[in-house]
Amino acid sequence: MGFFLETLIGGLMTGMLYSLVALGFVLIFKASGVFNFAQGAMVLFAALAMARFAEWIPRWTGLSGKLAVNLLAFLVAMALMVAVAWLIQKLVLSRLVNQEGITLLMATLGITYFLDGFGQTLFGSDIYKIDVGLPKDPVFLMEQRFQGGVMVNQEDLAAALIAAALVAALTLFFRFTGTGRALRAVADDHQAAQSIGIPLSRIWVIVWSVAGFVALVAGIIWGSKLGVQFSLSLVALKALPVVILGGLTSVPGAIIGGLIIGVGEKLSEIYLGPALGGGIEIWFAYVLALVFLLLRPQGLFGEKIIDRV
Amino acid sequence: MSATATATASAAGTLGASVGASVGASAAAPAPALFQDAAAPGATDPGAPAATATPSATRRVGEVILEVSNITLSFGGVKALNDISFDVREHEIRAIIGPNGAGKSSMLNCINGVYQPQAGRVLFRGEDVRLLSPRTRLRRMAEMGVARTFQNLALFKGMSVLDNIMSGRNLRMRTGLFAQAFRNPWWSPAEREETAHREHVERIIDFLEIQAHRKTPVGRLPYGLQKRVDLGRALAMEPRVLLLDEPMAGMNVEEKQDMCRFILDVNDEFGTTIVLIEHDMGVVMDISDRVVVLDYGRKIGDGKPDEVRANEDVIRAYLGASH
Amino acid sequence: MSNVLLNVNGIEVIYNHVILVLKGVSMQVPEGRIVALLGGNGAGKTTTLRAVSNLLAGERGEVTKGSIELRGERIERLSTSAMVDRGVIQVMEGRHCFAHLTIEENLLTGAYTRKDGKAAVAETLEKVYTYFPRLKTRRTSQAAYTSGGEQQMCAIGRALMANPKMVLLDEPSMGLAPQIVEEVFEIVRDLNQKERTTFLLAEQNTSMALRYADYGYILENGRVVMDGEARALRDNEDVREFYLGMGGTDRKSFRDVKSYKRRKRWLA
Amino acid sequence: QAKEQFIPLLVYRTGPYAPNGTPWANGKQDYLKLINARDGGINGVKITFEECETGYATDKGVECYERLKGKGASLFDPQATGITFALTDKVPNDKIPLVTLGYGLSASQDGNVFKWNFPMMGSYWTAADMLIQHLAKKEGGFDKLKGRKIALVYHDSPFGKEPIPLLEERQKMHGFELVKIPVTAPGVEQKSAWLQVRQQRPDYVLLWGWGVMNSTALKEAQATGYPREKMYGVWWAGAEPDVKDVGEGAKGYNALALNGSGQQAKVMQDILKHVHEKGQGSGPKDEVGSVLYTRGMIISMLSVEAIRRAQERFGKGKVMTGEQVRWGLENLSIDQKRLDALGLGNLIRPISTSCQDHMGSTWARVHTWDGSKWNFTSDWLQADEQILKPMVKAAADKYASDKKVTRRSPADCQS
Amino acid sequence: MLYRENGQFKTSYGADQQIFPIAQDRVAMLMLLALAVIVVPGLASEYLLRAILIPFLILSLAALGLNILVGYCGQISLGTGGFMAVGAYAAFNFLARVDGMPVIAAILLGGLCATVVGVLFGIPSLRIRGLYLAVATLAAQFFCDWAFLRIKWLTNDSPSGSVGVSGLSVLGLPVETPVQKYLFCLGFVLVFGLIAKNLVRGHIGRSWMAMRDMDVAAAVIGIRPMAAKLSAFAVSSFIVGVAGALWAFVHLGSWEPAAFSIDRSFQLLFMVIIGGLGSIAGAFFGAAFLVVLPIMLDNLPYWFGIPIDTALASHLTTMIFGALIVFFLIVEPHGLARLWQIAKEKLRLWPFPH
Ligand SMILES: Nc1ncnc2c1ncn2[C@@H]1O[C@H](COP(=O)(O)OP(=O)(O)OP(=O)(O)O)[C@@H](O)[C@H]1O
Ligand SMILES: Nc1ncnc2c1ncn2[C@@H]1O[C@H](COP(=O)(O)OP(=O)(O)OP(=O)(O)O)[C@@H](O)[C@H]1O
Ligand SMILES: [Mg+2]
Ligand SMILES: [Mg+2]
Repeated sequence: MGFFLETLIGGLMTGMLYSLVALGFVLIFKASGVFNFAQGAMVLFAALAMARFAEWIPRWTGLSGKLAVNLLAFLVAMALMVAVAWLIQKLVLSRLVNQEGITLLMATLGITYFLDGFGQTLFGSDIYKIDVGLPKDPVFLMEQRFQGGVMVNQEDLAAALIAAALVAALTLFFRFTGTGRALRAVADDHQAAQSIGIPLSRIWVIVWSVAGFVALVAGIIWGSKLGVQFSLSLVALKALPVVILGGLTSVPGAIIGGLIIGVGEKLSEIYLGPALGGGIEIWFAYVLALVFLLLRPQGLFGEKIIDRV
Repeated sequence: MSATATATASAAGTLGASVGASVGASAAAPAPALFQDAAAPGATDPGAPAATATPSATRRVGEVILEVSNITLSFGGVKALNDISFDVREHEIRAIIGPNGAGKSSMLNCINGVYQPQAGRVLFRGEDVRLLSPRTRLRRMAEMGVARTFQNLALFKGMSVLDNIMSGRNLRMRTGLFAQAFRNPWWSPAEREETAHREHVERIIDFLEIQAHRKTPVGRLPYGLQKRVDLGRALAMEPRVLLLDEPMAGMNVEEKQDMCRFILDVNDEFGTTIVLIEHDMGVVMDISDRVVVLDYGRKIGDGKPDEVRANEDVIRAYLGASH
Repeated sequence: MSNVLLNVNGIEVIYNHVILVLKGVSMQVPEGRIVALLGGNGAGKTTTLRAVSNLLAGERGEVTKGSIELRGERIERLSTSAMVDRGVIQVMEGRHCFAHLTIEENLLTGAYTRKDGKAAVAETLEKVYTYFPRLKTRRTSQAAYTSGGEQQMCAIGRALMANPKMVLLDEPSMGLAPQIVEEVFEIVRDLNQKERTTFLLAEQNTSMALRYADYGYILENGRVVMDGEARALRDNEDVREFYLGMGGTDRKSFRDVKSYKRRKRWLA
Repeated sequence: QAKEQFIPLLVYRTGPYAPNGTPWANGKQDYLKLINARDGGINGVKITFEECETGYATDKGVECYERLKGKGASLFDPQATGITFALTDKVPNDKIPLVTLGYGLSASQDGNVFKWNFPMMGSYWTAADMLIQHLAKKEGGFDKLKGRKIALVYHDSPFGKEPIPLLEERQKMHGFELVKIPVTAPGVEQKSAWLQVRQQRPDYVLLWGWGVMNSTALKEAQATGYPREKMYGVWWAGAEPDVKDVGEGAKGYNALALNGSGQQAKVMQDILKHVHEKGQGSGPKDEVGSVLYTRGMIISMLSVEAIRRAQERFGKGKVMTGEQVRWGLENLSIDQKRLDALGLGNLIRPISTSCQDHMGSTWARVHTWDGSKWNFTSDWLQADEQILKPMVKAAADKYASDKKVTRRSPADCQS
Repeated sequence: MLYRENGQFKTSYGADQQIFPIAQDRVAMLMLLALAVIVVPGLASEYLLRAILIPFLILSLAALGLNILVGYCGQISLGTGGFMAVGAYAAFNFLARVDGMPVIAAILLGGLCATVVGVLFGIPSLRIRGLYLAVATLAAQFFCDWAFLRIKWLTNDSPSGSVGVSGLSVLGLPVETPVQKYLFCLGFVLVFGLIAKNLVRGHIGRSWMAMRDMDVAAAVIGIRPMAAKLSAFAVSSFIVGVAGALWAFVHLGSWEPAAFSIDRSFQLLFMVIIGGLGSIAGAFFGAAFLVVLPIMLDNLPYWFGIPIDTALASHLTTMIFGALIVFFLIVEPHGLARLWQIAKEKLRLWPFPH
């Protein structure tokens, strides 16, 4: 029982981290109808920037306090992400207005390549460290109830809390600003949105910057867990089943989806994996998503797919 | 300008074999040979008078072919159709009119099985559409000879005009995957089948006077021509009942005249029954035999055009003062 | 003629680098007037409007020759939203409502560029609802699930929400019931007279268009083949025959035109 | 025209395995530069080389192979297990030997069947064998292993799965329990693997990882509170990039060391002097002498020695072909004296290869991370011939029958 | 004025229904064929054959298969790598377990197994659509990856999951040298290219495209969604499976599941999109772009004798590659095939601009 709880909690916390990456997908899809495969690359790019600036800033400025350095690095990295957002809008999206979803998806794959190469050219392809002081060791709870207690990883816990806060903030932002409506309009029909004067370029810079911010936070959290190096961009793959399970257009969906996938894959790996030979979590997550989709083709909270004649 | 346009234009005239013979086994509808009139060489010239002048007096209205009784359809809280009944007789042109959102398109959707009404019966040639299994319903209706056009153009955007209309023949094309895969110009049932249906389609293309656009992707055509292609695709199915959803929206008078001509010809020559939704009262009053008037889910009038035009309810709800 | 608001000067438009659609179209829209753009299918009406509102890029089209001026300012290079800022708004052909938004949300997005506060927007919303009562009853349905005509009303209403100075209306009457068509044109006249809104109107319903417009251009095959005061056009014999469906003095029955077709004079 | 011996360098400096691939590649290159700079080549034959980036991907590796083969390559180090598998079939036709130091097909030790493969100094089987021996020693004898639980946390790929047959063999002999826990490549998500470790509570964890998987495993071990002292990595999981960013968290972690490390060895000093100080170094200075760098350096050293050996037979100062280098690789005999002369001291133990044995040496040590550097914590270990030999032979025979290869005749061995 | 079709009047529908109705196209095609069959084997270097042409051919074949599904039927799939793996491992099993199994039969049977798996994973497409389906097909990818790593039986009990074949021969002729391998692949590509073209220009192809463009309308005109979608999955995965078997047998010789990883799926999707969705030629353009371009970019520094750091070169390659993808999408969102078509249209009008 104690172990089951541990698995459950582990799953929930991993799921929260997936949600964080998934959130980036959802934001951009909601606002422009673009399925942004570059989200993973953005996570890597942001994390690389953060890690390297945290390393370079003391060298350049002689600053030493960890908090100050990290804060400064964060700000510089964020500025960089805004610049990236602006460039993407300027060079790519604005030239692909009103194109089909698959073309846009493909363009984001091109961006992925570019960012991967660019990030590593700028910042190097070694392993780098992000140390924002997240605690690494586990704590044990309820030791009197269960033998050995229930282990909770502090780092994951902190990360999950940050993720939750971020998600809550973004949900509120979408719910209570007029921009939210405009964003959804853009996603529905670029041209019509243009025709009534919604400035696509501004909207896209904003949204991609916010997605860049989310990527940065995800990059810091994942980076401090995994170390910052190329593989970080692969965590985006883990977010894909989350996005479709929750629904491509739903911020809360990204959270619930993340939790379901996180818990589902951990439980399946632990309790089913050994019987099947192990390593099943990767496809199990997708099969889980698939099953949910068969029941609701638009994901749990996604907007209904409209077909009408 | 380019020379693409006319490369195949002469094809139709040179080939005369009847499609009915080669695919006759599967064709339940009237022989399509009538199209050959329309395909007479002169008709390909847009300037020349069309050679299809069958006097309308020969039209005879037959038995009830489609009967709608007590249909009720609602979406969540919205009652799109409420206890609607009417019938359609064979060979007649039946118009459905009514204000926007009255449920006209929904009515068509119920007839050919896109929507499943909550209550009532749609009897088509003795078969209750509502009782067909949802998975095969659309196919079954197509097989029984119901074809339609769509209000919001539902053409296959990535395909050429020819392919769009050819796809209307899909129902009748039988060669299997292997025959298709190994199709060749020398010996192949797939090639023969394709050619036979192509002839039929070419006649439709000539009839609708869209020869010049045969190979153009439909997405590039102006709206009005797309509507014609939509009609062409439906005609290719050799339907017994043709459901037309605002076929003349977005056309000017001249084009409406053309469209009327097509509809009347089809109706005259194949005896195809036509159910027509249209907002242009001129058209409706001129060409339809009987008119149903819907108003927000209710039926408020049914009868000959003149009767409907005189109906107080209809004037208030739909026509307005000036008509 | 009063002062020219919009001046289109011999523009040529090419789609996809190869398809030449407009072959030197020129026209003027005077401030505060209603100008109708008539012509058959594929004549290039929509293309002309797109060129003005700069919506061509999304269709992979571009203006390759000529110029377009709004109050003397060259506007070919402006973005669509800049045009909206200048008060020019287009109602796109084929509705283009935001499918997932409700009718009311659709209308409210129309007011995105408004800076004059919530109250003023609410007021315009009420105005649109009085113009189109049907929209009010369907305000909470998702646009995709409303009928064709309702969507058309929604598209028009959405443009009106921006309080435009000039409206490019592309086939407003399409798919609307006769009563509503009349109402739409009444609205046009209303706005034109009360708020001095200028209209450029691409329309197939020629009789309606010429009844309400001050001036008309007839486009065929990417060229302006005729223009003139609405009244003069209405009396032109060819226009009467091909655009108004009149044989002699009466309207011809659609049943009778069936077997008879004549060449247009200007194509000869 | 000057004589030049071309050595192709398949490397990966990008992608998920770049942090580990880069020092390795630098070591390979620096040694070649050293030979040119210090000795003027091999008996006067200058070495030229060209890198080709594989990104650890098999198809890119194959393309690189084809490309560099055309430039006169006479031996290849694919630097990846997958690429080795793909090339193993190709090299007999092209007559180019493959040097797979410490990786590749375990069975390819049998030079009778694998004429062109040289898994020098060790394979995954020898590694697994040594680790079990070491654990037995810690426990105080093989009999103490009985009833113990050993978990293998492995990279879910041929690389990670190679040791399983040997471990199963040992399991049968000693009666310990073997728990296999796969980690999906590249290994960024290991939470459930380590939850399983926590559930099973094994006495030891063998870590068969590569690249990012290693550091992630260590972090997860820390996060689940598994003692790092009880973790033993293969020699591909025991270098600086694996522990560097874990820092203190990896303290106590052990791994096999195929080779020594550090900048003290004379050869490293030479590299610093003749290569780095002239600004020719391939990577940063402080990387010289790190674990993977040294391993790369050794691969180049063995290649050079094989060419040197081949020249002894086929003509000094000549450029050697692939076949000739193959002979050189097969007839290496590097004793301690030679090692000292080469400046390697006790970075490795002597190697001597033969027609039957393409491995040449099966020695390794265990080293332990103290939070800032690796320290040796065992004596030299040697894989147990008794166990290995029959397994290698059986596997080679199966390969031979699958591929319809016949064992080499004694006469062929002489050539 | 050379590229014109005026004067070429068709007197039968058969003539108009040819694959290349325009005479100049036919001639060009024949020349291309002659080049591929006669000139290339004679002149191409081993490197060109082994490292570029053979992968190009095989990947074109796979892209062709995928294009049927994505380009013609509109079902985006990211499971291609998995289906290739099924083809490869199934063919391997047939070859290894059945004595005297001819190589071609094994490859085709491999394709057949891929068909079965493809149809199985295609079933959700009846309900799930668009991007949701795209992501969901990753299940196929990861499941296949996993199965071939984990289920020993599938890899003929090879402990590592890595298997190989050698000594291929067809009807007594060896397929060993690069030229033989090239011709072997070319044969497959030509046959399947023809089959694919035949399918897409017939009623089956039209039913796929109809599903893609407007599925409700397709159903209304009597196309059965299930038959259309599943047949697209079947044909597509058959071809993809055959390509997988070729990739394994001919190009790699021995392989592990990683040879068919998710990267392969993405690569193939790139090919069909960059090449042109819904175009047979597009598959070839796309494959050429994705096979040749990275290699060229890789080699550029050497050709120009610029000593450049391997890592930097590789990063630059990725960057340029990414930028080029975006660039081509901006120039022509419908892919290289469309670009080619526009070029032809311009040529047709030449010397007049329009
Ligand atoms: N995106 C496009 N790509 C290529 N050609 C186009 C495109 N849009 C329009 N065209 C072509 O341009 C011509 C003019 O089209 P346009 O839509 O401007 O006509 P229209 O006068 O508005 O016609 P309608 O009354 O049918 O709406 C047509 O022949 C059409 O085929
Ligand atoms: N799938 C659906 N879901 C929800 N509501 C629907 C759906 N289809 C139709 N409706 C509603 O049903 C009512 C009738 O719609 P319908 O499309 O039949 O109108 P119509 O008579 O065709 O109008 P128009 O002349 O404007 O096309 C409308 O109010 C519409 O919003
Ligand atoms: Mg309707
Ligand atoms: Mg138009």
